Amino acid sequence: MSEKASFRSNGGVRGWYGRQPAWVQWIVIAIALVLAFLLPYAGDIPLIGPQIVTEGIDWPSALFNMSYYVLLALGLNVVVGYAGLLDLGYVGFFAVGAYGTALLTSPDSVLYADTGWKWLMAVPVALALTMVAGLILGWPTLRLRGDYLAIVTLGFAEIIRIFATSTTTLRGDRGFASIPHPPGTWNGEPIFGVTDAVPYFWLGLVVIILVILGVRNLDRSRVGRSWLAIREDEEAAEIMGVRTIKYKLWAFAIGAFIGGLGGVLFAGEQGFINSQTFVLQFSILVLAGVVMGGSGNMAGAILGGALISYIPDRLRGISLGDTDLYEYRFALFGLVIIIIMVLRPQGLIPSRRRAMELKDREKEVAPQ
Amino acid sequence: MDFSGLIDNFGPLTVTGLAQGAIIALFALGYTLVYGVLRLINFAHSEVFLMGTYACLIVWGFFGLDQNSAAPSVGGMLLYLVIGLVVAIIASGVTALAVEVVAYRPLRRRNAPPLAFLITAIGASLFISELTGVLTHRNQRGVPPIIQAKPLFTIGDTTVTNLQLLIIVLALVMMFVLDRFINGSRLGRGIRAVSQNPDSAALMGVNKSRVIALVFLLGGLMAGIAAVMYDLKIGVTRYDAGFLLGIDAFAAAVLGGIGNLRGALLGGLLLGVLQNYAAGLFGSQWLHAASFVLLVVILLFRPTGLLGESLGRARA
Amino acid sequence: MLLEVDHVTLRFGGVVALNDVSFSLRKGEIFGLIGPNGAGKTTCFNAMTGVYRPTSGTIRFQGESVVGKKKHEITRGGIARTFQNVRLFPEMTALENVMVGADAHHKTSVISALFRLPRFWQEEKSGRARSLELLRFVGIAHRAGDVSRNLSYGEQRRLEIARALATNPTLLCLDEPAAGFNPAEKEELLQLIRKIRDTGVTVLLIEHDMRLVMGVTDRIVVLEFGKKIAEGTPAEVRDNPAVVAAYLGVPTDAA
Amino acid sequence: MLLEIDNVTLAYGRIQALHGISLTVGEGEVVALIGANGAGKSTTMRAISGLRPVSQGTIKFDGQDITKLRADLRVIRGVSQSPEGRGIFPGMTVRENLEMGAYTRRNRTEINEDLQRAFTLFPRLKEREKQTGGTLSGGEQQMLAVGRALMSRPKLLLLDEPSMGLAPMLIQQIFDIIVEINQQGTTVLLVEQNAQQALSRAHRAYVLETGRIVKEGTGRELLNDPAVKDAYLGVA
Amino acid sequence: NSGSSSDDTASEGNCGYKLAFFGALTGSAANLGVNIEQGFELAIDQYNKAKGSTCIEVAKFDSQGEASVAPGVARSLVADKKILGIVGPPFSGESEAADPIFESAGIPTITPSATRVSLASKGWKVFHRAVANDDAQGPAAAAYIKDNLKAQKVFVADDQSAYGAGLADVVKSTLGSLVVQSDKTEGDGKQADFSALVQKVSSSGATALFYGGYYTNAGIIRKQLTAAGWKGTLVGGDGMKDPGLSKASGVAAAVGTIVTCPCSPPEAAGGTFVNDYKAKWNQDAGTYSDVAFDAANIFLQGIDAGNNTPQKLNDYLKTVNYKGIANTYKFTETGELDPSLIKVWAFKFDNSGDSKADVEIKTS
Ligand SMILES: Nc1ncnc2c1ncn2[C@@H]1O[C@H](COP(=O)(O)OP(=O)(O)OP(=O)(O)O)[C@@H](O)[C@H]1O
Ligand SMILES: Nc1ncnc2c1ncn2[C@@H]1O[C@H](COP(=O)(O)OP(=O)(O)OP(=O)(O)O)[C@@H](O)[C@H]1O
Ligand SMILES: CC(C)C[C@H](N)C(=O)O
Ligand SMILES: [Mg+2]
Ligand SMILES: [Mg+2]
Repeated sequence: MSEKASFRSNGGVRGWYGRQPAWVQWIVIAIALVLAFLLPYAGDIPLIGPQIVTEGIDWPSALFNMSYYVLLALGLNVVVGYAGLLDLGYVGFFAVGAYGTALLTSPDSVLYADTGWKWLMAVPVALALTMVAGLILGWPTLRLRGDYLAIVTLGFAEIIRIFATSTTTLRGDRGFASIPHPPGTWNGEPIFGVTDAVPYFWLGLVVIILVILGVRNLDRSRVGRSWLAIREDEEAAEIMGVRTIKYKLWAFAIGAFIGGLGGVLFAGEQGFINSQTFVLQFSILVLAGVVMGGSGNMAGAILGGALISYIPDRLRGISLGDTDLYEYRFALFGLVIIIIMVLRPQGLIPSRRRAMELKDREKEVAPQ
Repeated sequence: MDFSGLIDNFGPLTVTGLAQGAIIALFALGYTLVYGVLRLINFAHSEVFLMGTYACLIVWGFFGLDQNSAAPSVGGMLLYLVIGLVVAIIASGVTALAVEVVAYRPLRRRNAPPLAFLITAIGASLFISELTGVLTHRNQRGVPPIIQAKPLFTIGDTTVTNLQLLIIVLALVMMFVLDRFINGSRLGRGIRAVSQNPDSAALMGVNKSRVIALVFLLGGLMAGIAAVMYDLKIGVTRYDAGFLLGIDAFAAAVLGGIGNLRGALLGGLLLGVLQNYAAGLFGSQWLHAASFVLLVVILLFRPTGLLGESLGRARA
Repeated sequence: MLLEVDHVTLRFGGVVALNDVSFSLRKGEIFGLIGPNGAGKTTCFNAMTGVYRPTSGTIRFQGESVVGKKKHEITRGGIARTFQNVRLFPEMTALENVMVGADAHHKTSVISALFRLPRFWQEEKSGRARSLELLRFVGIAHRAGDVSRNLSYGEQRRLEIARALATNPTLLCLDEPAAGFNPAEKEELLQLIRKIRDTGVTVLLIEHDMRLVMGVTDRIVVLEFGKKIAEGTPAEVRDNPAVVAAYLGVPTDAA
Repeated sequence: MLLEIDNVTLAYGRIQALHGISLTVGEGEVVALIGANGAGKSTTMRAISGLRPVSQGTIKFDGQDITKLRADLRVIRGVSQSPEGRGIFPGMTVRENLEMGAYTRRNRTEINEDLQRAFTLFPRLKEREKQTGGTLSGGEQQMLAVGRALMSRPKLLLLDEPSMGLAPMLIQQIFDIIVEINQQGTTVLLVEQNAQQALSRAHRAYVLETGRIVKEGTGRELLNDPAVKDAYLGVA
Repeated sequence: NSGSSSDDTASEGNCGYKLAFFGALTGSAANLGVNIEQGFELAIDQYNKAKGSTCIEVAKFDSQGEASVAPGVARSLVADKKILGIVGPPFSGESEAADPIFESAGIPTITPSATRVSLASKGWKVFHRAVANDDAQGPAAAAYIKDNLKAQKVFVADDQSAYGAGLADVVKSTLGSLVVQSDKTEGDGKQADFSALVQKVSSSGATALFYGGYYTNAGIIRKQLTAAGWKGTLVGGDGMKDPGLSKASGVAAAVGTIVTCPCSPPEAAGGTFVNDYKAKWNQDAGTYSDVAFDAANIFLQGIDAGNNTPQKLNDYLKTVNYKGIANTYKFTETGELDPSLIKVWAFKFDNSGDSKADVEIKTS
């Protein structure tokens, strides 16, 4: 009958959660958060712990990797999932964030003499830079639809990578070393050192939580509605008074901002970046993560982002007979993607809207 | 900038660019065909091509040919060329159909949203190329000298080799044949109908599944030819060869107007030539950057590519 | 004059869809735009709402030219429309569809949405209330929570009207709203259009159903082959021999 | 009976559109299907042409069960539909659209004859022969859709609101055309909001309400049925 | 288990530790990494055989040769407290990312191949390089071009990798006016059609092309050059010293290609290394296999001498003067190989499809 009734009459965990009173929901969220922060110690859980943690790669580092992948997935979800703008070059923003930080803080940078900043000081500037990059990409591509947009965004990321590789200022493969870590000390020791990745993961987690809150607020507002309308029928949206240009640009800028956050964190943790990291495959992987998780739904994007980082990392050190599965990780990963998508075309955790849509559509398949 | 680098080599750069562009164009046809009908980028098309590059090498291997062999006689050359083409076409065609059956058909059965198709295609692409990578230890594989490049004729200071001519002519001929088929034949009309309105096409008696399979197959055939030409021109293949050239081909398809066959040809040739000019002018490291800059600039002025979409719908 | 169409010509290559057409609308009236198929009626709507740009001539709304304005500007300026081929946002619920229209006059910015500033709460609440009311107004409140794709054709048409009304238009343009309605439903629609007019909205109506057009409009313009061939009250137009020859034909049961 | 529908149910996702309807169309008949918005008329048509799968029940055509048959194969057996929303091919010219209607046929001369017939029926289409379908006006598209459906020389022609969007003069004409086609031997199942016209031309008719058939009878009977008059014919 | 050491108990007590290899085992750069790892593992194998027990364990860490992957892997390495020393990382890029972690954990590293000059100037106490850096290799390659090839016109190109570009820059500045033209290509796996470069090389009249980059690109370039009829000599650095080059280009095209390397010919390696390697791995020792073998032995010798903590082992490296199969090793304050020990050799591809020692290049 009412909007709520038909949207919430869902079974499963989500249905259960939706039916709980607010205080129960809050408790569930709080527990989930605490558990997330305790993830670095997952290995200590008897029996299942060792199954979860990665072997060939330090578990907290793997968690940190997951955290920036999740950030990227959240950002790309805004662009692709909400606004329906197919972006195949999302890594470009990640690169801009990382390079922005490096240029301002690394001793290798031409700007070092003038700035030589600490990580924290560089963050706002680097993020502003990525938002500008988002607008620069957004502006000329506004008129493009669907797959035309896809190739232009892909090209944009490639241009960034080629520039990073081929211009002396951006140092190419030589890269920027000695990028400072985030600030803070604890018992006289720096919190963000080189050997322990746990603090980085926690930092990533905090950023993720803030991003989730922000994106959720946008989604459940006029902004989110406008994005959705643009995705469904751009011309009709405009005729209904939606300022499509503005909202598309916002989608790009917000997506870029979140991607930039990922880049900033990445640079701060690694201390070294070069042009090798920002390859196209990276963008494509993140996109796969978003869609696999459930495009248009944050929980889905988070799960998808985490999985694309976790699956390959977890495959390290597992061997089948004599062959190390790690070598096959991307091949296996490709299989996993196909299987997941065929079994759940709407993604692992789709938005209610998409879930319904697919359910309906499935029943409508004509005889073949 | 190195103007002399461009001007001194203008003729030769144009010719090799056209040859490279012809390969890209043949490759791009697969994107355009599938896009025309299903409205989605077949990300796995790069691996359809990849399988072609390996298939002909393997069959040549059966004849004892490898990168170290001596060049065959003219008769042998023709024989090997035809065999290579046939095998590559079969391999690419089969791969294309396999991708359709494994990655697309189950989703179509469930009426899945378009992005889902894109992602399974990415999965299939990853699977095939990575598996190839693991099996070949990510090593390159050299191509036997089936066709020894020999200058055929010279215009000004530009020599055109037999190989270059073969590639360009073959691409033009295939384009022409395909164009006639799509625009002139009954099946071709079926393809266009499905691309514009699948439901109505069914109401006209068009077998959608067959059309879709056909389109994948046609794309595969073209990719197979492109693959053999690539092998002969580049001289080496590797597990990531498809991905690398795939980006160019995808760009070419879009440049010409994705869904438009002639657009793919135009886009491919343009891209091939432009990349070489850019390499001459700015240095080889800028070759891909230049093609993307061109792409962005052209799409700014023509948001649906140079020739627009013709298989596709004109107005929503 | 609320809307003035002034010597508008619009060509598509060789096809002249509108040929030097002029007419104007008064505030508060229900105005009919009729004519044979392909006469240029929809094209006229498209020119008014910024979808097409006239080859020559101008269109003024409340004294200001709309030619060259962006589509969303025109909508905010007070012209709303429905489409001949229904164009809803298929995966959004009926209520959300209407809220998109209501958002046209909202001022919530990205910042106020992000930080949930008071304006956000206030507009969200009033927008929702108004949208629900509009759904009730067009008679499909019971489907508020269904995605619009699942509505029947007739319901979709009503939803389009509600969405257009949500933008608070001064002028509402309806492109064949009765297509696919049976006579009883057409009767309801007729009442609805009157009700809309009574709220102070001027209505421009394209319709082939003569009973509806004659029953509800105050004045009518007739187009044929892109040219205006008649203008006047329903009675005048009905008896105009040119109109009868070109459009109405031998009066049948319906007319 | 050319067409026999037995107890068919059909759902769109969670929405049950048809609740077990049964109807028949005899060879050579014109049968009308009327009902309010959302009653399930178009859904019935889609079920017959195979665009949507039915959840239960059977559809028999020409004595054979076609319930699970693909849409394109039904066309070959002689079912042709002019769909709701017209479904023309926007990127093809008017002529190509019409030719698509004859996709399953091979005889060029016959096809050309029929093409000429379509142009005679709708001279407007002849004028627009080389224009792409997507740029036609609404009414022109409607003519094209009907014209195209005729091009397959069907045994059973399904027309979903063929008069929708047509100017009054043409409405008259389209019903004349329907009768004419029928007299030439084509069986017609007609969905119409213009119940007056439809019922007066149809041999038999069914009234559909929320996915159920609530009445059937000859066209005359229903025309004079007070309930039908009240609900679908409007107060004249 | 007689042991050669006079101090049996000490060496018994020095068992149960691990030495680690850190570098690319998978990924597109795996070839070079695997060569190194196999040399490393062979040394430990032989050591354990001699001991008659698995005294020192091999630990392998796959960085994929990627700077973005390296830190996480490095952290998991330093978490293993049994590891006393590391052979690697092979590449300069990953070294930048991973070495700070090794530094902070205090685990000594010996890289057999990361040749970027700046690595030694970061103040890392655990950093040791068992080969000459690019500053030594570049001038040697230039000298070879000038003195041995006697080329009058040289074309210089590189793949923009830190390694390749660095090398090409040194070659360019050393050759000066002999360089007629230069170009840059995209890196490994990013470009396959080199026709523009080939055209420029052909039309420049150069008789030698120096390419700073890896064998994968070089093989294609060599093949396309030959197909275009260019008859000059391709010269490159250690990154091109791999039989993969001729596998791509075809042996005939590759013949005559010169690669320099700050290493001595493995076949000249003393003792039975060449045969042992072949016996164990069923393939020929590759580039830097021998250096890695030596590096591992340096550690093993140190452990034998009772240095059973990373700290002690690192201190030990300061004093080491080890004569291995490929070279004699002594490290400077910054961890560089003692300048007096630097060797650069030129190798030439021949009909076998692999490169054979040509001459030792003497600069200055
Ligand atoms: N983009 C276009 N290109 C070419 N011709 C066009 C285009 N758009 C419309 N037309 C032509 O302009 C004429 C007017 O079309 P329009 O849609 O305005 O008619 P209409 O009066 O709304 O008719 P209907 O009552 O059938 O909807 C038609 O003949 C149509 O074919
Ligand atoms: N594509 C669809 N997806 C989901 N539900 C649909 C779809 N099409 C129709 N319906 C639903 O099915 C029911 C029957 O619709 P149908 O279109 O058959 O009605 P109709 O009798 O043709 O009405 P109209 O006169 O408005 O065309 C309606 O409740 C409608 O909401
Ligand atoms: C293995 C070598 C070719 C590595 C190269 N010398 C580098 O520093 O990266
Ligand atoms: Mg119209
Ligand atoms: Mg209907």
